[in-house]
Amino acid sequence: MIPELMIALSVGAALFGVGLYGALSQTNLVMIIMGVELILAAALLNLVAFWRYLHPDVTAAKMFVLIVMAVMAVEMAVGFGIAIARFRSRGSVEMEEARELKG
Amino acid sequence: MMDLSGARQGLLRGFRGLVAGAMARDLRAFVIPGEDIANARGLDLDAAGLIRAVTPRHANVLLIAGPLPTALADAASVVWAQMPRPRCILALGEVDLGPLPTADVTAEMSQAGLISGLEDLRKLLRNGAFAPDITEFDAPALSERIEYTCPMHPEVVSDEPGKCPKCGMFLVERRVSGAASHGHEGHEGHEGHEGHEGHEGHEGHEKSSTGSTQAEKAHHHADAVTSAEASTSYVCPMHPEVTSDTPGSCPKCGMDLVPQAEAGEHAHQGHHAHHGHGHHAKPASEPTGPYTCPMHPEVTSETPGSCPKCGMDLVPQAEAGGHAHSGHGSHKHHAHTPAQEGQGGHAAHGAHGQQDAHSEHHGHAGHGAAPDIPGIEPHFMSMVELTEGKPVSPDGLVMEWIDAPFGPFFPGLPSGLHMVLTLDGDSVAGAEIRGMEAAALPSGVALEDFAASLADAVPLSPVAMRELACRAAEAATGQTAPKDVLTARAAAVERERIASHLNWLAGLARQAGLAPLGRRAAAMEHRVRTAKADEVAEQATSITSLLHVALNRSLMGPKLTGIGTLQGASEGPVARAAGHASDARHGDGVYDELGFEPITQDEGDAMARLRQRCAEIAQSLDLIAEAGAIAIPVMPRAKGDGHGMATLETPRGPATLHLTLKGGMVSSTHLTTPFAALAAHVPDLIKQMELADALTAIASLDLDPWSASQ
Amino acid sequence: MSIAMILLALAVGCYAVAVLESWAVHGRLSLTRPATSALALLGREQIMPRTPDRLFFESGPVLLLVAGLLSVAVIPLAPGLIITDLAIGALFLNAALAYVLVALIMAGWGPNGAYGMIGGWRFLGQFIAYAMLIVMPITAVAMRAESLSTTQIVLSQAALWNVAYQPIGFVLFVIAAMGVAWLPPIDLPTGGGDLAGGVEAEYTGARLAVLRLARLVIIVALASATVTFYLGGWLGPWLPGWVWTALKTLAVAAGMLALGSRLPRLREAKYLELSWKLGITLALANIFLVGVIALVVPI
Amino acid sequence: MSLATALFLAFFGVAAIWFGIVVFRTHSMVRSAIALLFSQTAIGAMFLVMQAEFLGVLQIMMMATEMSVMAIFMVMFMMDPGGMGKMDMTHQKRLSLWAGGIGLVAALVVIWTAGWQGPVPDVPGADEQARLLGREILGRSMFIFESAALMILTAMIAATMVAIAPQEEDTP
Repeated sequence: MIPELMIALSVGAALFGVGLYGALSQTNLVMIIMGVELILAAALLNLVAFWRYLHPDVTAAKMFVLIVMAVMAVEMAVGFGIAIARFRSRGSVEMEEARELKG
Repeated sequence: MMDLSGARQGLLRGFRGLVAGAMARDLRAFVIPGEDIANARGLDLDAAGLIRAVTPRHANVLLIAGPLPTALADAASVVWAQMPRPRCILALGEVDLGPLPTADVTAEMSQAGLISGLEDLRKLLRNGAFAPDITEFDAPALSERIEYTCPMHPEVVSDEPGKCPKCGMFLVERRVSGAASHGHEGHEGHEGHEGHEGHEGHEGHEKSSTGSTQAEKAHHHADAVTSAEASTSYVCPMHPEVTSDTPGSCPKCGMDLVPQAEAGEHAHQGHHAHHGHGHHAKPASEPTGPYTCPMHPEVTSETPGSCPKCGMDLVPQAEAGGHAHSGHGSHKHHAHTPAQEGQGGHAAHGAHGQQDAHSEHHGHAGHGAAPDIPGIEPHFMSMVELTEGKPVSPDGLVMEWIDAPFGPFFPGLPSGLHMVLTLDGDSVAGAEIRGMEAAALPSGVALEDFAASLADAVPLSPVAMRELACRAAEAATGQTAPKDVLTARAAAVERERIASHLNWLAGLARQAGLAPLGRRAAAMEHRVRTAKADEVAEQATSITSLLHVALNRSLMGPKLTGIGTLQGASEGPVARAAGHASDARHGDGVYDELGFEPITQDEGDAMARLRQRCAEIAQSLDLIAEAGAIAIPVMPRAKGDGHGMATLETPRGPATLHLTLKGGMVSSTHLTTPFAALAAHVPDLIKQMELADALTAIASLDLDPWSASQ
Repeated sequence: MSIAMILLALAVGCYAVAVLESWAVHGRLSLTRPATSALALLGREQIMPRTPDRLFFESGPVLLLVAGLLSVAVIPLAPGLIITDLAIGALFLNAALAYVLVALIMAGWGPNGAYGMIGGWRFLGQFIAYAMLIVMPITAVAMRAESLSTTQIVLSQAALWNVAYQPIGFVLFVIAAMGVAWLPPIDLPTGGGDLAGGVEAEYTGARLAVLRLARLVIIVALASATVTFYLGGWLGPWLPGWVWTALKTLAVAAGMLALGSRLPRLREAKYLELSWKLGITLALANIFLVGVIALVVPI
Repeated sequence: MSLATALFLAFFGVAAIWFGIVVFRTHSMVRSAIALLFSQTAIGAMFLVMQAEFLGVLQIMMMATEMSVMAIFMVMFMMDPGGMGKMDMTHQKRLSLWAGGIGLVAALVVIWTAGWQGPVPDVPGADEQARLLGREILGRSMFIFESAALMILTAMIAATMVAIAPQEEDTP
């Protein structure tokens, strides 16, 4: 039982929950990206917490954090690229209307 | 001790006394009509130690440099309303302040008057910055009243709610400025205290939505609307040939079939591009209730209520199409792609008209940047890094456009120039110049008075105007002056050309953030404006070195080159900078004897204009040296009737004056100046330019709105 | 104790920079001008725009001030005279400066006016261009010092100041620093002739005073960061270390202000183009060069 | 295992969650982006509390820029960035709430039932950490790091390609 670890992981879980809610409930692509960012932040938090309270001697753990940060940046770049392209063709980034994509 | 008109509430005690003392020492002036006019009227603001504020928000002195036309006085009252208290007014010369409160200090229109006026102001501020009983100032141009207008017939306006006499629709309310239509000039795009009505989006939203709901209720006959009740068959949005009597998916592409009427209507509306918002209907066969949201056609309900997405009232389904159109029509501030333009107005002309009236009203009330469109904030962003090197709007990104008023007191524009720029992010999508209503020229006055009033009306080039009046009068009366007088008068015009170009240079430098260069040019302008021929000769070397500095300033080239290239101008320095050697001085006998030859540049951009004006300054120095003496034109004595016409190359280009004499008095006049022709180029010139570049381009033209409507 | 001394030094530095800036802008050297201006601002009415985003309007200037103060926290005035000697001080400085951007966007958005908004978004465009030019020269500096600690960075310059060791990095950093502090000629967010005050346009009274103070703190922070990274910090003969830091900081600030008053405001597109195409290339070349030199000639 | 650490962690944790919730509760889109930024900053502060100085400061720095860019995109692509129209931009709210709630509960159950075993070892000093991380990145994990760099580069190019306007010759 490590209280700090529990706190950090619980915060991570809560952020994950909020992020999931946001990503699912929002109709706007940019807001969905925000939800995904929160989920990734929760992952970051867990990684750092595990590193700190379980294996502080393993530096490789921090590499995961850096990679996740890179993923966040990539996700944003690609997401916004899609947003611009979609906005250009549809004049909106409302995903409610993206249903026709499935055709 | 007289109270300060703009004192702050409270008594002057202890700490406040200290603060008032600091305020008295830290005078920050907002100059009206502008620094160029102040310079031209002989005020050296730097020498008086006055610090200028770029916005009324940062100023505590409203410096009124000379007489103002009525429209500008109204605009000045708006500026006054935007200034934080304690504030005060210093009026120089005989000024009709219009709606402004009485000036705290008035002084004569001269440098000495300015300095003594500032001293008086300091005393006043020290003692009266805080007063126990102050009154509010309300600029009449900002007060508003509610009036009612028909959404279909904008010309129908009523003070009472009711029905339109033409179509029977319910009238929609809107706010208008309380003052007459000229009362809006001010604001300068500072949506200050008063500039935000349109942003009360919530309120505006409710209002507009109820308004359009009313409109819709009376709109059952809406033409382009196909009733949803009629939709018994279903069709694929992609494959119109696929139809079915029951909902389902398309056998070709698997998409959900949509009710026929809806699909048909969509095709009719250009399918994707039609909503200003980009909220096009979802082609899905959800259970459709009788009520739907005008903005979100996918929202349907069995009961009346409000839309869960935007809160607008739901309307009966049959009207949804028409309603969506009125929604579209109301989005004037959205960019319209050509596709949208193509189909935009087919059903909702009325709504368009209404919204146009609305935006017009916003312009008037001064919050042009704030259309009260439901759900739309007039906010925007810079797209420079994404769209650099491309035409901004044609790139297909449909952005929100806003109309932002610039002027008439905008620090980066010629004073008095009032423009409305439609901004697409940081770039200019369109521009409109609102002319300045200058006072009409007097008629029925003696010739000498006429010359003086003409010179007063065009304060940026009074000597040239006087000379023009002189020449026209000479043509009318058939008199001629001796040759040496003519030469001396030409030298006076040349001296003014030097001063005018230096004044322009000072303005350009201020706009570009080159404060020291601007100060130097303004100081030089003051030395030259009233100098005698030998004094001008003494200044020649320092003027030349100033021009050298201005031309060779690092980064000046990159800033100006390629900006505002204009080949279409036909006259004046702008045309000469583009290689047209048109100059009214060419072929003029007086100038020919002085050895005048027109100078031209090739590129026609802002840098070429800078080079051109610098070259003209040098040329004028030579001409003055050649002439040897300077004499202010004196009007000939007039007797009898006659008609005279004269053309003169003013510092901004040729001006032509027609003059009719009756019984020795001026009975009618007509003045043509280069302003109108140049200003007509501006909208095309600055289209798709970055805002800063557009302002540089406008500044490089050296417009003189004061000579606009004589 | 050292915190109080550094804050005092910061206050004096801000005042001196204010005097210098007023000299550069208004052409008059007056030692009392900033004091009277500040006092007058405090006495003036504070106008609230009609429908502001009040939270942002109020907190923007404060956040700006906090960002400035945080970035000062890792600058050593003399050996031991530093608020917090973080092991990753150089990175921390970057992080604090990033909030200048956030604060300016908030301050531009808050009043709900066109000029402020354009100003704020312009600063964002500007920031994306120069952020790399702040980080990459610092990387090269840290490479030489083999540490991210600002104290270590100063000590690494004992033999040769970085301005001589990596002049390309110095030039890039100074330009980028002027961008962060929106000093002319890169004062796009507040450009007087362009935007009539831009981000500052709707602020009056005490709020404007906070905004201006925050800007002064940022200028001092960036000037002292330049001194720390490139001009040997407190290193210098005869005089005590803190005097050297103070003198160098003032000299750098004066240099930046003088440069700004002599150059026309840059066009945004041009600035972005230069930053991306030329600046980043040069910054990469700088890192490469420093790496090679550090391996070949250990100074 | 000090009380102060736990308290600070909890404080910043609550701040992170609260700002995270604000992201989806406020109507103003710029506020959303800034709230997300402060949520991320609070997470960065938690990193600092957990003695991961480099990562914490990196997180705080990166997110400031990222979220500002986010804000600009919000303004670009929202009909109502200022939140004045009180539009509701959500759908399938109930489903989302359930999904979020179930995710939260499941994670909490795992966290609180797994038997994490202490004692917590000490971490190296910040200096040492930075040095170790540098050696890790440029040593054993170099390949991974380079892949991440390539990934970002690819994403940048791809995103730009997707985003730029189709040229005349591209469209038939």
